[in-house]
Amino acid sequence: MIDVQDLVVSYGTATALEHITLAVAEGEMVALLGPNGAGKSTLANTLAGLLKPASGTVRIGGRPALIPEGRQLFPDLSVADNLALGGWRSGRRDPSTVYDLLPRLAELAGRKAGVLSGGEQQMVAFGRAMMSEPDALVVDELSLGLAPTVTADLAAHLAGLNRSRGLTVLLIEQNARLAFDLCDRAYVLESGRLVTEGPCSELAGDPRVASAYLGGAIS
Amino acid sequence: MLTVTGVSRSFGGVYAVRDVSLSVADGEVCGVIGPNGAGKSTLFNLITGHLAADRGEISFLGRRVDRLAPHRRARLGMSIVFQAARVFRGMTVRENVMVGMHGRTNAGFVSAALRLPRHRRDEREIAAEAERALGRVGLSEWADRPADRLPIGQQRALQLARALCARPRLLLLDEPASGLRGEERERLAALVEELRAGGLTILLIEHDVAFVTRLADRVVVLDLGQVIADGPPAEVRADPLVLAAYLGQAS
Amino acid sequence: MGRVAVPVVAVVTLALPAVLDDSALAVYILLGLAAMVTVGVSLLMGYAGQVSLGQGAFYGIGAYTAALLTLGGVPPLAGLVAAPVVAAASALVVGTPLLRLRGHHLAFATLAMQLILLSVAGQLEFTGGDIGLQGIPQFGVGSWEAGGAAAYAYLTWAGLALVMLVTRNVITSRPGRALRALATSETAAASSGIPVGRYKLVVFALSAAFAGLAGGIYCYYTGYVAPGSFPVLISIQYIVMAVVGGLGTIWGAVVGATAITLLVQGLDGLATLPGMPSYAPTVLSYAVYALVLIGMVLFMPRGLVPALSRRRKSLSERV
Amino acid sequence: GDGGGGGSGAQDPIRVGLIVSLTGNYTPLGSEDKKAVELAVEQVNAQGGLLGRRVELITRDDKTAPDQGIVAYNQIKGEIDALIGPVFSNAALAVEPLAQRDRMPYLSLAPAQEQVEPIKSYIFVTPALSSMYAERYLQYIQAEGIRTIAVAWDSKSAYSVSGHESMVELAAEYGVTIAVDEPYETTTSDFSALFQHVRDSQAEALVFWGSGAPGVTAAKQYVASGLETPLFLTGSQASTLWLEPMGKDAEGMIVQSAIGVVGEHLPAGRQKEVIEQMAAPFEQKHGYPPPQFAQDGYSASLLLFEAIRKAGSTDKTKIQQALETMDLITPNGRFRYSPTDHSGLSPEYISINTVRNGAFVPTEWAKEQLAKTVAEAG
Amino acid sequence: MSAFLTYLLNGLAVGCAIALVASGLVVIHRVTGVVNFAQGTFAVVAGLCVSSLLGLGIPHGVSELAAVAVAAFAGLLAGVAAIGRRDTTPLSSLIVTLGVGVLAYAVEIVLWGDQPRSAPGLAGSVTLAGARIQTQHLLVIGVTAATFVLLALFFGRTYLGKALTACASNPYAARVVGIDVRRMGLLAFALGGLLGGLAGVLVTPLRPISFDTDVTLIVNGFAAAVFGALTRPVVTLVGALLLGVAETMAAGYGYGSHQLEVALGLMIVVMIVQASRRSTLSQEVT
Ligand SMILES: Nc1ncnc2c1ncn2[C@@H]1O[C@H](COP(=O)(O)OP(=O)(O)OP(=O)(O)O)[C@@H](O)[C@H]1O
Ligand SMILES: Nc1ncnc2c1ncn2[C@@H]1O[C@H](COP(=O)(O)OP(=O)(O)OP(=O)(O)O)[C@@H](O)[C@H]1O
Ligand SMILES: [Mg+2]
Ligand SMILES: [Mg+2]
Repeated sequence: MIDVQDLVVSYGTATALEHITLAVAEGEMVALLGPNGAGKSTLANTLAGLLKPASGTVRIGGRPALIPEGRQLFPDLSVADNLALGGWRSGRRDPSTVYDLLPRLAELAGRKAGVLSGGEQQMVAFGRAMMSEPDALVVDELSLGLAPTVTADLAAHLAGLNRSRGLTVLLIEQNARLAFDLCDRAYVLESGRLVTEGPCSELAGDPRVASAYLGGAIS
Repeated sequence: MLTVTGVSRSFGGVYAVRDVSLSVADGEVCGVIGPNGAGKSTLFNLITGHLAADRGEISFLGRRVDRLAPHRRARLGMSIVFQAARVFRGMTVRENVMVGMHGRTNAGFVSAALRLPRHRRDEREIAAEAERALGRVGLSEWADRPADRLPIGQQRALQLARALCARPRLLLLDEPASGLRGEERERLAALVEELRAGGLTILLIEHDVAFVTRLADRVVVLDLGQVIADGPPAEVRADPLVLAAYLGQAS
Repeated sequence: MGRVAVPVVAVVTLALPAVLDDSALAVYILLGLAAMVTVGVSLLMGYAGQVSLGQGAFYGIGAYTAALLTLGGVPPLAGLVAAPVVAAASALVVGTPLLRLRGHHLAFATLAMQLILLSVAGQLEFTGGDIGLQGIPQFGVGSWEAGGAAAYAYLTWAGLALVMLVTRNVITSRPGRALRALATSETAAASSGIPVGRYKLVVFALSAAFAGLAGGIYCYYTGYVAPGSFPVLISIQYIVMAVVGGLGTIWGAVVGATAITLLVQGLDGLATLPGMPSYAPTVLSYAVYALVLIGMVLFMPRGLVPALSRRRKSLSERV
Repeated sequence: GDGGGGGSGAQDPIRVGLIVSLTGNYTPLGSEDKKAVELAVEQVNAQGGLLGRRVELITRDDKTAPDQGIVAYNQIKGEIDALIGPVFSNAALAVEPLAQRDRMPYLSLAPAQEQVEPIKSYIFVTPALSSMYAERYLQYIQAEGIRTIAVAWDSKSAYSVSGHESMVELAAEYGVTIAVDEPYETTTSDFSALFQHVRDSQAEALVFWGSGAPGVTAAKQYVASGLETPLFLTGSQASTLWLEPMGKDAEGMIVQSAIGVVGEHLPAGRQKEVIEQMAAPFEQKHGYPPPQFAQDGYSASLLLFEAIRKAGSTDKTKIQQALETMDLITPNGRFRYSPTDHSGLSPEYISINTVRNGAFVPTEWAKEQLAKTVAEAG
Repeated sequence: MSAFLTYLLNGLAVGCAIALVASGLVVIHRVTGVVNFAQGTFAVVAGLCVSSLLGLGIPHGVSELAAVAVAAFAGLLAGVAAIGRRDTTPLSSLIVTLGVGVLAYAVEIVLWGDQPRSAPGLAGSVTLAGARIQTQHLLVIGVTAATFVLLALFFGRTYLGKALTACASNPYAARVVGIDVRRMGLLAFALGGLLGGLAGVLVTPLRPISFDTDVTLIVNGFAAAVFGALTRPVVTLVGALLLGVAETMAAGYGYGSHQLEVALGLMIVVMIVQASRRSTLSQEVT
């Protein structure tokens, strides 16, 4: 479903991704880990067609959707309109299923997206991506700014879609534990290069990975 | 140090913050948690003056501040790290951090234009302070990069460095750990502990409950703009109201 | 600009008035004056993020101030000093309400301010109405009087050097950083203790002072001041110069002013050569000017100076 | 030059500077002036030039801006023997002190009163001043038996401000009362208030001072307003610039003009000849009769050529002296410059016309007056 | 009283003409974030076209439609220049539109000469409750009202209108959801050209149009559009009407030579009052 071959992406003279090769099969949920500045968002943007590769190929089967880093809503439009525009590609206009999933958004439907709280905006960004009924979803931070219960709900929803519709997911997530719980496999990106990949269960056991992404503050 | 009494703020008839009272003691780290849209960030904006309160009183260091402009409150010793990264575009990381010192220096247009000795003294002081702040958050290597091209994590660190550069008495952190990974999160936690040890008073919003529990002396829980719990972390975590409104079964 | 460039530019600047003839000197002076105003525009817009479509008004205020004082018997030197001071003071007065506006609102309000001032100047008795003020004495200090154009050229470029120095000193310091900060986020700037409103006002006044100084020199050089000398289009021209040269660089303002002035004068000379068809002025002055302008902006969107210095950098990297 | 270059000097062309607006707001005026001056130069060269030397024109664009006028002047002042100056009053006024300082014979194409008040020895004006247009209208108004008028004037145009001033000043002399005295602005796009005020007043005629767009806008809206008080327009409207956009709406309106515009209605004689001498070739070349501005440019050229002829050299002082004793019939009428009169024309050379079939036709009164004027001039 | 009504009605008509010019500015800015200084040019092009076409004997209606179509095409061309290239910032685009306006001068002078032109419109005037108003003015009011109703419905209610708005609101996000931002921008420029053309066609019978009339048109239009924050059609209309009525009232009650000051001054004051009611924070939301 997502097939990346020998991908190089650069900003001007600075190379952000160097010779990345990775693949996500249809119906698979894969996590992408890496420290700040590793190039994860760059990869996500390239997959969504928003950045042009300097070399290499990106192939995506079916309809992709991106939940971009930093929410990136239409601040001057209402929540309802934001959601409706999510359906630009799919032709879906009615956001009621999103409201079922995130009832808070139904309350906020008429509010301008720009004045929402951080977490509320993240919900809209998630809902907007859902509106395009994607076959492949690239999530650049799922839990950012969300209350724990909401995060749990959304994760469950993704898992559900994956099971019921075979939704393919590439998940970038600050909370590595959540990512490991949700995904089967993971890639680890550092300074623009892929350094490790493997099933989550194995990676969680890898002491280096565990200390970098699982340890610390979360007691 | 900070006393908030009966503060309210509504947007178009909907209360974001409603009759909130709380006080923070000198040297305390106070966590603020609550569901999305509970009014946490709004409360911070009311305290720092970026939003005007409809009602209520705010005192800082024993002084009424609720009529003061934001920059005046900043000069009194309040520093905020916003939820959304607000870095100054077109400036390097170092320059961004140097701006943080603004309130503590005085050389103005005239002394800058004429390069008076006072300007030079200030510049030296600012540079040194910025360097120290950069080091504290681990951004020294990034110092000369354009700030707007930083990855999210570094942008958050940058904001923190800018806030520290002002040597605040009260630091307000709005989700400082969001977007940070394990190791970086750990570094942040260590820094907050270090600051607390140095006697700094901190207000901390965070959705990572474990993070708050570890760092905060006390936790205030907001829901629908109102305080629904206030107490030591362990106590608050077990509060059934809090469980229902915020933590759910998950925790 | 590198360490070599500055002395070279300085020497060339000093040498030019001596070798240029009167007709070239006229261009050289107006270019310097335009650059002076544009540095202010660049400071205001490129650094502090505030748009003024009314900078010509302060140019005019400077010119009228110097003219009125000198005609009233005040020594020209005092008139020249008063020009930027009065321009800055007016900026403080107008800016106090206007700077509450942002972005396009501010742009419009400054434009309207200029239109209103021009209209008022055109109707008042003591400003000479639409006809303006004529017969303004030559600039001079004590018994020395600026006779030829060369003297005005030196005066202009000395003024420009001063303006550039002040700008550089400001932007590379504490207040300069504050200005650049508030350009992106007034909220974050205020939370760092920057008095946003006051800083905007001061930089507005400073840029007005630059324009006022240029206006003062202009009035002595031309000996004539009228509302028609400061049309709104002139204010827009300064913005074009600043953008073409490169916003957020001091040299950009000078290079932009130079590029546009030389382009305009060059095309004018060409269009009025004998033997040119009668539509030459329109086609050359309008069409070629427009095409060159569009080309420059599209292919060097960040301006001439950044584009050139980037090219130089990449060249030296290759070497 | 009293210096040595006498030998080659005879071969050198005489250089005439021309600074007019070729771009900017006054393009339509400046470009007509340029065409006319070029025509005059062509004609004089075809007749063997002046003093046996060819005449060469050096043209510059003032871009309808005073400072650009100064740039242009400084660029050419070293090369030229005399200057025909801007049509835009402000540019003309800006160049004037410089020309005076350099002792440059300067024939201005702008009608501003200030150029000749006070008189500067080297500065001469070619178009009729607006005070003359004002006076001429008052003569006509008196002759028509009108006692009360309304006056509208563009407060942003030097031409119409001084025209209005003269009118107010002279009105009593001609037994005329001004009932409505109303300023407007160049950018005004709606004149309904003016017409309302006229309608509510006793005025028997509305004199409208203005040039450019408002002249057309107001006249068109006047027609639509159904106002019955007759509309009197001044010399600025006496051209195709006004006629064409007006179309049929112009029929029957009263418009002033310089005598050259109505040449064909004049009795045969010197004045008519001079007008024809320009009008015919101009129309042949450009396809339309010469507008007012072209007449100004052509008249200025004739005056300058005659002065050079009389001076017998290109010495600037001699040209100036020749100009100050000038008596010459041009398409604009008979110029009699003197040390106390640098405008040279008199109101008698202004015609009052009605528009008929898209052309300016002198009123009976004007025909009579002009015939008298022309006959007196010989 | 009838004098007052006359001033009011005519002021509204003047305001409507301003609003039409402003509407194009709003449409283009709302979608592309570009302030289009070539907006007056579209009106001039249409005005000159309609005068030529009518002059050739082509009937009313056809001539006007053709002129508006030409203006729309001119808008499209301006759009290609202004936003055709990637990485053109809105400020650069603004300068490009200035350039386009100047380039148009050359084209217009070559095609139509530098003399002002006019075109016949609806003749005569109508008396309403004792107040006189030109028939053409009534037409302007009618067309403007219809245009603004349609615009408000288009941007406020239709999906395409929202997608267009989204483009300037956050171009990156628009690309994220799959909107072709460039194409939408060109569409907006064409629509802007069309609206400018409409203004030109309606105004030409009222006042002569020459190549440089665009300056006057754009100053008033810009004032009204800025009043509506360059994004809100209805507020823009209000601003334009305010401007128009202020001008005629000033002229009507003895301030004829201060129309400009009165109208512009009023706009500034209202804007400052509006601004002081907004907080900085909400304007800066990221
Ligand atoms: N617009 C840009 N121009 C230049 N460099 C950029 C730009 N955006 C990102 N970079 C650089 O590319 C590298 C990768 O950044 P990216 O945002 O992809 O990291 P990331 O892995 O998503 O980090 P984070 O976890 O903080 O979100 C960084 O070094 C960053 O500085
Ligand atoms: N300027 C505004 N206009 C209208 N509503 C606003 C504005 N700012 C905030 N709100 C609303 O006020 C409520 C509180 O917002 P606030 O940002 O304080 O929440 P929060 O507790 O910080 O939430 P989160 O955890 O998601 O960041 C939200 O429902 C939000 O939509
Ligand atoms: Mg990222
Ligand atoms: Mg928040």
